[in-house]
Amino acid sequence: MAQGKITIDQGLCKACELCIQVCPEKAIELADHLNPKGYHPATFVAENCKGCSLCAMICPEVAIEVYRGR
Amino acid sequence: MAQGKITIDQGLCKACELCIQVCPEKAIELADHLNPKGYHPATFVAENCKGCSLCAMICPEVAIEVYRGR
Amino acid sequence: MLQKTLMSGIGGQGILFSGMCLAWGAMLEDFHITYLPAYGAEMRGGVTSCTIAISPDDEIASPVASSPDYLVIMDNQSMLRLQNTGASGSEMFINTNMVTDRPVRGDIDVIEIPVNDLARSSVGDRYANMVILGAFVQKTRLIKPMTIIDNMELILGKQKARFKAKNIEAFKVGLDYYNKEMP
Amino acid sequence: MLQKTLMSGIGGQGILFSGMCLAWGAMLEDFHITYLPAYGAEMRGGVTSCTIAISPDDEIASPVASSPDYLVIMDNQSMLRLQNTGASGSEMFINTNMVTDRPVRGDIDVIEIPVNDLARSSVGDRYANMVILGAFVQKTRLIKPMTIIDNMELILGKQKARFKAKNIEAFKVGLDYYNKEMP
Amino acid sequence: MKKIYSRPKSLKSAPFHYCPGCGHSIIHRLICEVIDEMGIQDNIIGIPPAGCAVLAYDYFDVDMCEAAHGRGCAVGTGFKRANPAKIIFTYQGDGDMAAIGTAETLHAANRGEKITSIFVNNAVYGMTGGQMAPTTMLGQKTTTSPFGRNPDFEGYPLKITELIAQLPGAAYVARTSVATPAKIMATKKSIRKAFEIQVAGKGYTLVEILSPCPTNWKVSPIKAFEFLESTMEKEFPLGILKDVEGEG
Amino acid sequence: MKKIYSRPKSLKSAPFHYCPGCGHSIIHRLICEVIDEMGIQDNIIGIPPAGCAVLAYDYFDVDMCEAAHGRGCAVGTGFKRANPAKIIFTYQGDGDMAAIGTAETLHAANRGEKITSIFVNNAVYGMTGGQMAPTTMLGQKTTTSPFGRNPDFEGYPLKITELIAQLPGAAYVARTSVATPAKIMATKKSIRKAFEIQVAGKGYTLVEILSPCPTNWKVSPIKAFEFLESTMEKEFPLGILKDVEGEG
Amino acid sequence: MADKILMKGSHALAEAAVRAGCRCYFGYPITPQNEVPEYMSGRMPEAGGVFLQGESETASINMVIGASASGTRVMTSSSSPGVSLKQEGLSFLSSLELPAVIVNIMRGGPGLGNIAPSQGDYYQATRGGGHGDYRMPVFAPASVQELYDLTMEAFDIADIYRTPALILGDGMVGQIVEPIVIHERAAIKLPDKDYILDGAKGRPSRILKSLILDPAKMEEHNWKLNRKYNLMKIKLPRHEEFMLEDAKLTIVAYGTAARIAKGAVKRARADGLKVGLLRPITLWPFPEEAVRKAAKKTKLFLDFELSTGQMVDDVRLALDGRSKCEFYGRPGGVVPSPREIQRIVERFWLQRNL
Amino acid sequence: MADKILMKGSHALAEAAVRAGCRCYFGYPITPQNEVPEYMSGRMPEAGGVFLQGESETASINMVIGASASGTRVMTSSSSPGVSLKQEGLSFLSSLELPAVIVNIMRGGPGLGNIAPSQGDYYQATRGGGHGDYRMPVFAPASVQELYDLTMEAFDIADIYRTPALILGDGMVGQIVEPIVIHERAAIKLPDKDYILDGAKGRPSRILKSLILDPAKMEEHNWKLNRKYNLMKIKLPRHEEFMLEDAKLTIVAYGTAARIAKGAVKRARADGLKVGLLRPITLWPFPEEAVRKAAKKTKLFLDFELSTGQMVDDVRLALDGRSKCEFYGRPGGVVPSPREIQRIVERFWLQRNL
Ligand SMILES: Cc1ncc(C[n+]2csc(CCOP(=O)(O)OP(=O)(O)O)c2C)c(N)n1
Ligand SMILES: Cc1ncc(C[n+]2csc(CCOP(=O)(O)OP(=O)(O)O)c2C)c(N)n1
Ligand code: SF4
Ligand code: SF4
Ligand code: SF4
Ligand code: SF4
Ligand code: SF4
Ligand code: SF4
Ligand SMILES: [Mg+2]
Ligand SMILES: [Mg+2]
Repeated sequence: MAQGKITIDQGLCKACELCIQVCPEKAIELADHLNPKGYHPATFVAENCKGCSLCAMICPEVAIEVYRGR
Repeated sequence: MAQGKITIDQGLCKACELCIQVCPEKAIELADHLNPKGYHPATFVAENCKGCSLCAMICPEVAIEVYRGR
Repeated sequence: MLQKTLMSGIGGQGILFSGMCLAWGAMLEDFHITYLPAYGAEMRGGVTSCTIAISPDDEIASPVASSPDYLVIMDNQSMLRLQNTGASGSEMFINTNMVTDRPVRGDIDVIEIPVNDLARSSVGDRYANMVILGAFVQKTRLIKPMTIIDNMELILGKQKARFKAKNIEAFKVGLDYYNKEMP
Repeated sequence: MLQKTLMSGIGGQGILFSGMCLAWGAMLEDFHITYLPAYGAEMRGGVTSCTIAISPDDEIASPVASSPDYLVIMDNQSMLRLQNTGASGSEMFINTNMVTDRPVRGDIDVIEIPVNDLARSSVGDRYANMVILGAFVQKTRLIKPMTIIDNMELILGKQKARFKAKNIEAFKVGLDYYNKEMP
Repeated sequence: MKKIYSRPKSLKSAPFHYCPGCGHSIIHRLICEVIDEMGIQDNIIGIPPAGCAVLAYDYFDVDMCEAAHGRGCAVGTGFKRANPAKIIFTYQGDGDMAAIGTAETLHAANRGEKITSIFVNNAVYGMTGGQMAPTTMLGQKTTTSPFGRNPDFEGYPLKITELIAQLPGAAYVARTSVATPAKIMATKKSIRKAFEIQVAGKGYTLVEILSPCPTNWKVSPIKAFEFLESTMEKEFPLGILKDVEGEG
Repeated sequence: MKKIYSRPKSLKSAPFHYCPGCGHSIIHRLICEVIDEMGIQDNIIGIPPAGCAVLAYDYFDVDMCEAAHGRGCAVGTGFKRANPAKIIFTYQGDGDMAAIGTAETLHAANRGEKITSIFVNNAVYGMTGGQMAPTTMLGQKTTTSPFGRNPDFEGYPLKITELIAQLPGAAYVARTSVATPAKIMATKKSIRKAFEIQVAGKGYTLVEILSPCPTNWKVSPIKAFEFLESTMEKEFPLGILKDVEGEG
Repeated sequence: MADKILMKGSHALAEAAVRAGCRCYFGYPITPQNEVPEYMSGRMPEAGGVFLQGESETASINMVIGASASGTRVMTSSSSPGVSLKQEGLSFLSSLELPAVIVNIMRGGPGLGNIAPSQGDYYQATRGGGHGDYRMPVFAPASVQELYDLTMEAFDIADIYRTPALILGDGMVGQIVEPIVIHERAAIKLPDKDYILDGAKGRPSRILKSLILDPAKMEEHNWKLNRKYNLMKIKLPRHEEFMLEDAKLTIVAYGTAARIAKGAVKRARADGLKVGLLRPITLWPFPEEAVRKAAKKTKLFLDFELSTGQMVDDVRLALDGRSKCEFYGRPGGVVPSPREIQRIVERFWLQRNL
Repeated sequence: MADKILMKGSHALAEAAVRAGCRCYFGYPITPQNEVPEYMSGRMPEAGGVFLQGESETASINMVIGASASGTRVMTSSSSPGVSLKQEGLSFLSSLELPAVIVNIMRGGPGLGNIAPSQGDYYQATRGGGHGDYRMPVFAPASVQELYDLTMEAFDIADIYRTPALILGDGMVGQIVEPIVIHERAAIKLPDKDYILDGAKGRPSRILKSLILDPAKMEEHNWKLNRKYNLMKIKLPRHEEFMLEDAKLTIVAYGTAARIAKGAVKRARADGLKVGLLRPITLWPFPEEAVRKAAKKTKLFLDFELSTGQMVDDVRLALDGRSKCEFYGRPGGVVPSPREIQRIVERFWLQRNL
């Protein structure tokens, strides 16, 4: 079954939490630290990402890249 | 049966002939003489006017008054 | 010497074209000229007029004629409006078929021409404007009649060139009438 | 003598209100004052700041502070942006909870205050702006602390009057902190 | 015999400056008849356009305030908001209302301004000498569409009335014509209805009236009235497009 | 694993200046994806508005020409008429397009200008600080409708897209939303369709996109996206309102 | 001091309008003056007046015409690009002789420019950016209190002379917060409005029009307006003098630029330079007499504007060769410090060895 | 003379534009310049160009921006009220530095005014009726031939300086019919348009914008434009001198007023009065040097305009006190005769016993 992973550009993230909201796998959370912009950036946490790209689709900052495959 | 008559203000008339066009009784014609504006004004000719007011209704110059009765 | 002519009639009488012919003729004879149509509010079917200024030596300062040397009056409204504008001693050409009134003042020359009759009995009513022009040119000699006759095609321009003959004919009718009927 | 204070933070930290309190206080103490918010492009959730000019004798010429005498820095973006604007010898009040960097230059006084901690452990995080103001007033003595405490209701205005108590409390937290912790 | 038709009293005695066979003066007369019948001559304010009817204030014996070209509905809004008790009507041509005035008209309608617009559609810019209007027919030659209006470059006759009819703010929207005495009567009815609905405070009211411009159509008045019925009424169907009071 | 999603190449690397959760940047990205997929980066000209997207030229890596507030469609008309081979799109907010730009927009559509308008409807004037827009919901509080929009005085949310759909000059007219990933995909499809129909020279194309403005709605991004779906989409129904190529 | 309060410039302006009896406001948002419509949207209903956001600046100015013609005190406000869109309307207001107060809180230009304080619209304001021969009173407040006072007065002047009146501020004056005293409008006798349209009840119907086809009549109207403008030129000019008595160098500046200049004057005086400030409060009519009076003592004038130089024309026209007038400008939204202007003053002082 | 033909001013203007390579025209009807769009509607298709009647003047000027930005020679024309509606667009064109030719055939104003010849828009034209610090070259033709020649040249100047250029005529110049010689455009080297937007093929993408949020950068842009304007002030001023050599009284007039003034000068000379005419052909930049040169000999200047007095400011600014300048005006569409101006000249001559 398809495996996925994402990378989040912590510098671009504005912590809108939309990716967290749409991720079916709860694979994203906000970090505790602040980024230079003063936001707690989203970070990729879980292993069960399916690479469905929903997060990337909604990210207003185009901060997310998605990978898929075995 | 209703009798009618009209008066046409010769000074106002611009000879557009619309009254002549709409009169069911052919009771209006253009005069031969010119009015000060340089038009051959419409004039009331026939006796068979029914006072239907169609001429007055369409006259762009509001030059026509209509009378009816026996 | 600078000479100004004011031509006036009601829409459709073609008075603007008469003025144009005069202007072209004068230009072709190397006069300085200006032609100014009265524009705008008059648009609505009413009186239209134009002013032609002709000068042998000098550029023309104002194309407007506060008191023209010549007037051409094609209809009665123009008469009522313009009878007092002409300079004293000016000449007024009148289309007697349409102009019922006459100027009250006695200090101007009035030349009466039954323009529409002359046109109707020859080329046709629509050419009345050329008939009066013919008489006008013959009397005033502001330009040579032949200048207009020879260049009618040029003046009319491509689209209207086909009316050349009739315009010339009407123009000549005016010329001849003046020669015959006028002292 | 004319003294200018620049206060800066990110939207929502309430720094504009801190500045307003200072301005009101100074006015009530009969100083000449101006208050100028940075407006416009900064609107978008980013840094907001305001400049308060206070002068005992003279009307204030320019409400802008090219090199302020005091800075109040509530977050790190403001720090990065403003660290070099202060006049040499100026005093900079820093919210250590949000400001990670420190000014490199050595010619200014830095007063460090854990504003959010102080607020959270008392009235609540949203009142951090009043905490730092308390410390600021206590240190600078630009105005008397009581002026703000006594007139908080007036400053807040009808709609917000109900927040009077908490604002005063937070303000005092700042005062006390400065008295206790600072030399 | 007794007089059954004569000049309405709110129509001044000045002779019209319009061309022979022009529809404007017919429409002026109808408005004045309605004003007389409703007895509102002393409570109405008219806003003439820049257009052939620019001199309308010389004919209407009511308070009149000129508007810049296209801005009638904005000026009308100002009047109505400042003094809601007054009855306000704008008188506008197709260029005035459907070209330069598009935004002012649409937004007044959308706000439901309690004013009435009399929209005289003659498919050309009359006053300025017969240029193309948004309402000019396809193929129609004008001084700025010498080869006939071509939809590929000049677009289509704009039916702004249909658009306005869909706005919730519009309470009464009708299109009529002056092509025949009967249609003239119907036009008068619509004008009255519009004024009544304005008075009732129901919203924006609009009567588009198809009207001839013999001069710029370059035909005789009689031909112009024929063209009105045979051609313009095909492109711009007559009828009551909207009436909050249900009928039509 | 192979990369299946990354930043489109016609989108510059500059970080967006928009507020957290703003829809503008999502829409920017979609347009750039379509530009990349159609391979038209070197043949398209964009016209950003006066509005929050005024700086769009800092993000789109294509030729871009600023327009005065509301005049995008007029500027676009100038570009297209002068150089018909180019693909032209205007990017406009609701204030820009449906208020001050009403006439320019409607007439470009009516002329069938072969340009595409991306109309970002966020129900407020974002850039200037959240004033009422023609598209503001009834009852919605803004900085210039502090008591909530009241139809009696401020009129109704203006559906300019529905109006444009009726103009013969309009070839493709759709309303979409960015409320969910699925709707974002649909939005992208509509943008592509609009560009394709423009290239085919069929007429004016318009995609209205409902978009959140968390800052001026004064809610969190997540709440804003909820409001978008629960409320705005009710007032402004999604769908393809017109497609000369038949579907929808 | 109880009656002193802190208020933002644009709010003071709006409040002054309401207290001056303004009962209609029509406007369209644009930075940096959004606080005016925003304030009005809440305040007007309270005052029983009308707030309406127009669909554009063009629509708004034409709404102003309707409201003014019905006898209501009315105001509109905008900033540079928006004011350009009102030029046709201003020309109409002037020809129709309808009173109204127009506000322009200038921003950097031309084009979209920016939203920083600027004074680039002086020409447009004082020369009539619209078509035809017209002028209107232009007031240039330099503080919040003055913004309040002049706005209030502008309504009276608009009514007295039947003319639009313009408040010309810059982003700074609109945004700055200062102490002000709120007072009610002065009770002065105003001409009654015998021109207004409210339905011809018990009087002949009236016409308001600016179309005058007959050139002779149009010319009469132009000269009538001109006489009115000449009267205003006598009655309205106003200015502030600061340390002018013995000034060898006089700075001429208005609005925010004048505040800065005043600071510069103080600094220069401290260094013993005899420098003074002449601050026009009315830009049209321009205080020509005051300039000529100052020219009696002053060798050199320095016109300082937040632009590339516009008012300098009026200073030179007033001087008509009497003295020289140099120019110093900072356009685009840059607000220089008093220190900077002081340095400029010093430079000229030395160059001309005054 | 074969090559001399009779042509109406507005037609000559339109034909000149086409022969200058103008390939887009956007405009909206308004008297007295309808002949321009009407002529273009037939001529442009022939020339393979675009004629489009905009839905308004506002739309038209913004269409001009788009066409100009794509590198096409473009023109729009209107009359006073319509030009007021173009002011925002002109400010944008100036800031974006886009070339275009704008035509204003002035009519009587303010407001709707009338359609008679007038010169009431001089300020608007020369001071930038729009917002912000900008100027544009303004040409004032006095004859049909000059209207043709200047229009043609305006396109080159617009391209050379990347600026909108304005042809400022009056109803008379637009309506008058005179002999003219139609010639083709001069082949001069023009800077290549490296700013145009035609799709970023084989080059980085380009941006055209007037928004410059950073005041420092905005100021740079303002000074850049200003340097360009100063360059134009050196290169562009143009005027005609008539009998100035020994003139004790110099009439300054432009356009139709200048034609009349020339007639007056001839009449006055015939009576032995040493009178001359200085006719500005460019109104901006104003021929200041020429005025100052004339001031060396002339005791008295008489500025004559078909307005209540606008250009007179520029004459006085140029004179800067060197000589006196009186004013005589006929606004509203009245066209006085050379005889009338002669009488005015005589009056001043006597009063000042020149
Ligand atoms: C701002 C402005 N632009 C243009 C004009 C010129 N103008 C006057 S009326 C008019 C259009 C007339 O057409 P329409 O509105 O259809 O009225 P009609 O004359 O046909 O009744 C135009 C373009 C103007 N007066 N003002
Ligand atoms: C002529 C003019 N008027 C007003 C403005 C100010 N202004 C800039 S953007 C804008 C409206 C923004 O709202 P919208 O178009 O909905 O775009 P958004 O910011 O919401 O995306 C306004 C009023 C301007 N720049 N120019
Ligand atoms: S790709 Fe899908 S599963 Fe993976 S993080 Fe994004 S939303 Fe979650
Ligand atoms: S959607 Fe993008 S911006 Fe928002 S939290 Fe996730 S990564 Fe950050
Ligand atoms: S009233 Fe009727 S019958 Fe009599 S003249 Fe008129 S139209 Fe003819
Ligand atoms: S309708 Fe009127 S104007 Fe026309 S001919 Fe008859 S009377 Fe004369
Ligand atoms: S031009 Fe047409 S609309 Fe105007 S008056 Fe003449 S006929 Fe009527
Ligand atoms: S104000 Fe609204 S529209 Fe503008 S950037 Fe912020 S969220 Fe986006
Ligand atoms: Mg029409
Ligand atoms: Mg919006």
